[in-house]
Amino acid sequence: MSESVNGVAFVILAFASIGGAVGMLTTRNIIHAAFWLLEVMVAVGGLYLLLSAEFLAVVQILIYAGAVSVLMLFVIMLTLRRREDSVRPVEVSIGGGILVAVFGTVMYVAIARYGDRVGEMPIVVPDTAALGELLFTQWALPFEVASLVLLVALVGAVWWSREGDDR
Amino acid sequence: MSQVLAPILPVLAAIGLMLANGVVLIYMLRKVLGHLHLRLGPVHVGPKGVVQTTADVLKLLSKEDVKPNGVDRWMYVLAPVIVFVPSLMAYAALPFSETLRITRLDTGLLYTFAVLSVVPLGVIMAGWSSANKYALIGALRAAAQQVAYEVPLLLSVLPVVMIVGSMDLAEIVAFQTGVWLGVVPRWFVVLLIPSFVIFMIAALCELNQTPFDMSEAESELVSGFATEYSSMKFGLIFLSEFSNSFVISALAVTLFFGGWTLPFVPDSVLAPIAPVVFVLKTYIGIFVFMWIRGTLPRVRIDHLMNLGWKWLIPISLAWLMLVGVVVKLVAPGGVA
Amino acid sequence: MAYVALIPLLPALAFAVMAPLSRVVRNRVRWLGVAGVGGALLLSLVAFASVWPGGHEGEAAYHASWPIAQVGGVDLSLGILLDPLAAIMLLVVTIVGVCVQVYSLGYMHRDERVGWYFAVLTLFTAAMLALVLSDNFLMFYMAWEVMGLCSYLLIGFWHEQEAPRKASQKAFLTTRVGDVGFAIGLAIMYATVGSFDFDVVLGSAGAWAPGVATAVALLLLFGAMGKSAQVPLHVWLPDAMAGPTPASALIHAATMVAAGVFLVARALPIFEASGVALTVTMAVGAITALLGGLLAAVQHDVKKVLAYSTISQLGYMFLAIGAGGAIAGMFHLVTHAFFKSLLFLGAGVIIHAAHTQDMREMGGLARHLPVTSVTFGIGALALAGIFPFSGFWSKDEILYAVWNDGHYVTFAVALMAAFVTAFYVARLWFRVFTGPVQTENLAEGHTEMLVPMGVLAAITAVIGLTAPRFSEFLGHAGHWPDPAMAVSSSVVALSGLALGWWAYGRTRLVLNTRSLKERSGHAYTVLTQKYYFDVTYEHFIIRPYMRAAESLSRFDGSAIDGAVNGAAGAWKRLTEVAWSFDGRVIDGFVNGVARAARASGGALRRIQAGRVQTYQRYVLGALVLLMLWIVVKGA
Amino acid sequence: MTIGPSAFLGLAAVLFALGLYGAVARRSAVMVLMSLELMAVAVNLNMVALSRFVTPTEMTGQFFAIFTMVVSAAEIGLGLALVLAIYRQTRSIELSSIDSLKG
Repeated sequence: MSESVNGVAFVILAFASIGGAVGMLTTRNIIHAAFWLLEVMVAVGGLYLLLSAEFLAVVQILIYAGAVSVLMLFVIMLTLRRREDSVRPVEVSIGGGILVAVFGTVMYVAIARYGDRVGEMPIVVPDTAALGELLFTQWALPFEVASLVLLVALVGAVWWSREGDDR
Repeated sequence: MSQVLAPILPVLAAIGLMLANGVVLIYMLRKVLGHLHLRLGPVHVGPKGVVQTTADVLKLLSKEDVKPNGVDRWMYVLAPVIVFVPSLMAYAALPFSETLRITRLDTGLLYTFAVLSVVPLGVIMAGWSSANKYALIGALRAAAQQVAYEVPLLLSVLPVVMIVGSMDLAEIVAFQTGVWLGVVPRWFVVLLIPSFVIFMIAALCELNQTPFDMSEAESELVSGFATEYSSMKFGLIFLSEFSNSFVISALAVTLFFGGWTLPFVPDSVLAPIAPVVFVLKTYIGIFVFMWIRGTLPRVRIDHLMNLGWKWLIPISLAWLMLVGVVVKLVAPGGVA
Repeated sequence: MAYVALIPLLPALAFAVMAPLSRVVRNRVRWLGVAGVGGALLLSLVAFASVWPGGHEGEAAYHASWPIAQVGGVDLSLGILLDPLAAIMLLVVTIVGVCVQVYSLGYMHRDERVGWYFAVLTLFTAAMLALVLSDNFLMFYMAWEVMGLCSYLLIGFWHEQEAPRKASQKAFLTTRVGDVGFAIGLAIMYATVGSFDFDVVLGSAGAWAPGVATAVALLLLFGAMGKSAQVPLHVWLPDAMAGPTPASALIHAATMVAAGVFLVARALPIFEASGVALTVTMAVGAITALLGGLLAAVQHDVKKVLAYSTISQLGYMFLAIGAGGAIAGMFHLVTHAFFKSLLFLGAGVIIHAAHTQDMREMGGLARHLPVTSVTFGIGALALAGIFPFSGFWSKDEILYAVWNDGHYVTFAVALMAAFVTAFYVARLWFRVFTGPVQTENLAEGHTEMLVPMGVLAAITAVIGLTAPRFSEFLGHAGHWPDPAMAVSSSVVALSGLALGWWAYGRTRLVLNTRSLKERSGHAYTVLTQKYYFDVTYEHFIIRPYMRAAESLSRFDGSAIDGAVNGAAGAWKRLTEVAWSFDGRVIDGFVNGVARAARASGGALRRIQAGRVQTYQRYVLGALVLLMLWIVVKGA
Repeated sequence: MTIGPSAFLGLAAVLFALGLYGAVARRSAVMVLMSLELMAVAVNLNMVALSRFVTPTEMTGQFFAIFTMVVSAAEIGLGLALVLAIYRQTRSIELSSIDSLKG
């Protein structure tokens, strides 16, 4: 016996995320792009829920929606001299487009070939408590390293973003 | 039919609760603040001005929906929704009683905070799209302080999670049933007073409530990020603010005041009235917020930031470590 | 007895401290020189006392040596040999040295480089003491050369003027001629004996082949003649009077010039082994004694009178040693050191007082310089050989030794020299101290100047009485002068003084130089031309040398330079060929590599556009290729 | 409708490709950072999905996703700080204005 993902929900979320990504890339307004990205993040959080990764879904919202997006909006607004600066022409990169198209094609081939080797979704559902348990036992060292990375990044970010006189 | 309704009903219930809550809170705010300020508040519409809220709602609904020139149209329309939806979603994990709640989540506490953390985005959206300097400044202030105080807010609840060993709000409440020494309720407010204090300060800030209401300081920024909003859009923003008050207060009750439980009251008596107890406790919390709001003056934005980053976060970190050590010493295998 | 080594080391240390200081500081600490030499004097007294009761024949009272280096198979060492001879010399050097240093404090105190003067004077003293104490010829030679250096420095002390400059060069080069002989002699000596040690060399001297002994002795004598200003190498000493007068007193009267005599006395066994060398020594001494004395009689410059007198007296010493009277010669060296330095110091006071060195511009100084006139008079009488002053005793012993050895011709010459000496002494004294006063502002010297003069005068007055003890101390039978000899020499000396008085002392019958010149005719011209030595040197040595040098220079320029330039030109051609090879082939290769690198760099440079996204595209392209490869390979 | 891993992988691939295009094509530094985030999210989606299908109990993919989030959070913090610093320097956040290290 196997579980299955709610197909309707998946389709909705998939379209939401792809739509968000496309919107982000096609909008001329950088502020709008940030909100499109927010949509992608929330949609992917929903996908995590579909995959029973509850903790990750919540963290996804908390980090990307709550923190990263706000941070990005701040930086965008700090680096705009006029409101009109947020609107810029959409740059089209043909070379990049071709490369990405090739990439996508190759990916498609690869997924088509190998993707369904694992067909069924196991009935075993990931458990948040087990996640925490493993995180602090088996994954304790990477966890500590990750926290160190965050600390360093925090210090570095503070250092870089200070006004020139203080440095 | 019931399959379709099953997920929708709770949402509808939540919306209903939210609306009712908004109506009640508008009146309550006016009366409480009025009495705190040694005035009466609304008295003319209905007995003791009870119908004042209805009048206000009617007024909001009947007003023209003004959309100023130069606004970023889509965002201007979307912003109230983005502010409103998270506060609506925040009800999902609140345990009104042992059985009465929209959904049970392993990560309920985290979920609530995660949802609330989206609110600043809506605020920024509103401020930016309004094409108004007051609105933008207010929005950025609001976002900055909410982001800043999310950290101590989360840190302040971690001791609770550490002791209970779960982020499920219901389990947290269940942990607090009973009494110590026959008289003291097993509420975390007794055990973790520093956490509670930090939580309250951070919560006030999260709610943009006085003394931390720089984002819509009337004398400076007119009405903050909501300046350009009118009619029902303004209503939505206001509604979500009251809703947020409710959610935060409910969280405080859940985390520190035993949720729907009452000490000395047997389960058989408590079971039917549990939601009422929970809501009453929540309203007491809201009253405390209003009390503070009516009492304290507004602080300055840099003082606010200093308080958050240089006092609350280090203190809560230190407290967290202390609690961790104590928990490890008292109950090496976990409390639960 | 190791403290003996300190005797030269103390002044050397003083010099080492003073030399690196700045001029001003060095001027302040000039007393260091006095202290160094004074310490040496005290130690010398101790050393002398330790040797005194000895009287053992030729045996060193103290002998120590320290090896310093081994060059080839040669062991070089520094050694201390304290024997009675050295002890006496130590005393002479340090006493005169201290007197001169103290005197210099007064004499030189206004000179702006007085510190350097004292430093060099101290270094000189150290070198002289080291020479006296050395136990081998090599160390002797080293000290000898250091003294030559100090002499050069002090003669040219006022190098701002031309005369001292030239005089210092002349002194250095002339003594260098003698030093070359000395060095060759040392080489032969070493080739013969294989050692420089006095013990070894002198002990074996009697066994040398006569020719070798003669050669070594004559070469050593040649060196001594240069240092001691013997004819024909005497020309530098009168010119050396351009230096500071106290320095002249120490170096060019008392000590350094006596080093030649000391050398001959030290190396006496070699001379005795030769026999011929002794005769030559005597002849040189006799000639120098007479010719120097005659020259002194015609000089007008006070210091030059004394300089020629010194030459003459040194000749006396050589004469004595050559005639077998080594003890007498050494005793004369000692007495001469005291009275001649006394005379020089007096001359210094006179020159200071009269502001001139020319006797013709002086006169009647006795009334104004009482102390100086008395002390100078004592020195003059000693020089003239008048009883009971020291010169009488030493001169008497020399005459006695010469007569006893049967050198009657030499004896006659020595008597003549004694007569001449008395004559110029009288001339000097009477011209300076009697007659009309010709200069104003006459003032006696400072106390620092007068005290040393008094000390030296006292020594001069009494030291002659030690003559018998001196001989005994050096291991010979002492005796008092033979009465007949004493009377005859005194008569000669007194007659010389009388002639001098007759010629210059009678104020009413002053013979001016002109009349003397007229009376003596050619002889006077010869004397004023200093026997044409300088002219001869100029004609036969310096000018031919310069011509030879010029022709050599031309040869050098045409032939040798031509050869060198030709070689250089050929080399240049070769290098040009190599250069063109280098430029075309090697540089071509290197430049080709560089151009290739540059071209490829320029091409690759376009890749590094500084655009992050360009880089991203490269990465992306590579990633796509990688994935393609994986997919295709997996297929 | 059966939703297999291919669906998630395909969706992730599309998101990744879109992010890639944005990273390559957009000139605004902030836009590029946002595109990078999009790519990181796509990768995370891949890992969470594979974790669900392959290692539901070990949750290896979820842990990788967590660490990816950490890294991308650090990256976005530093990146935005850099953008601010560069903006102060050049008054621009165009990537084309940050080319002083070109060869």
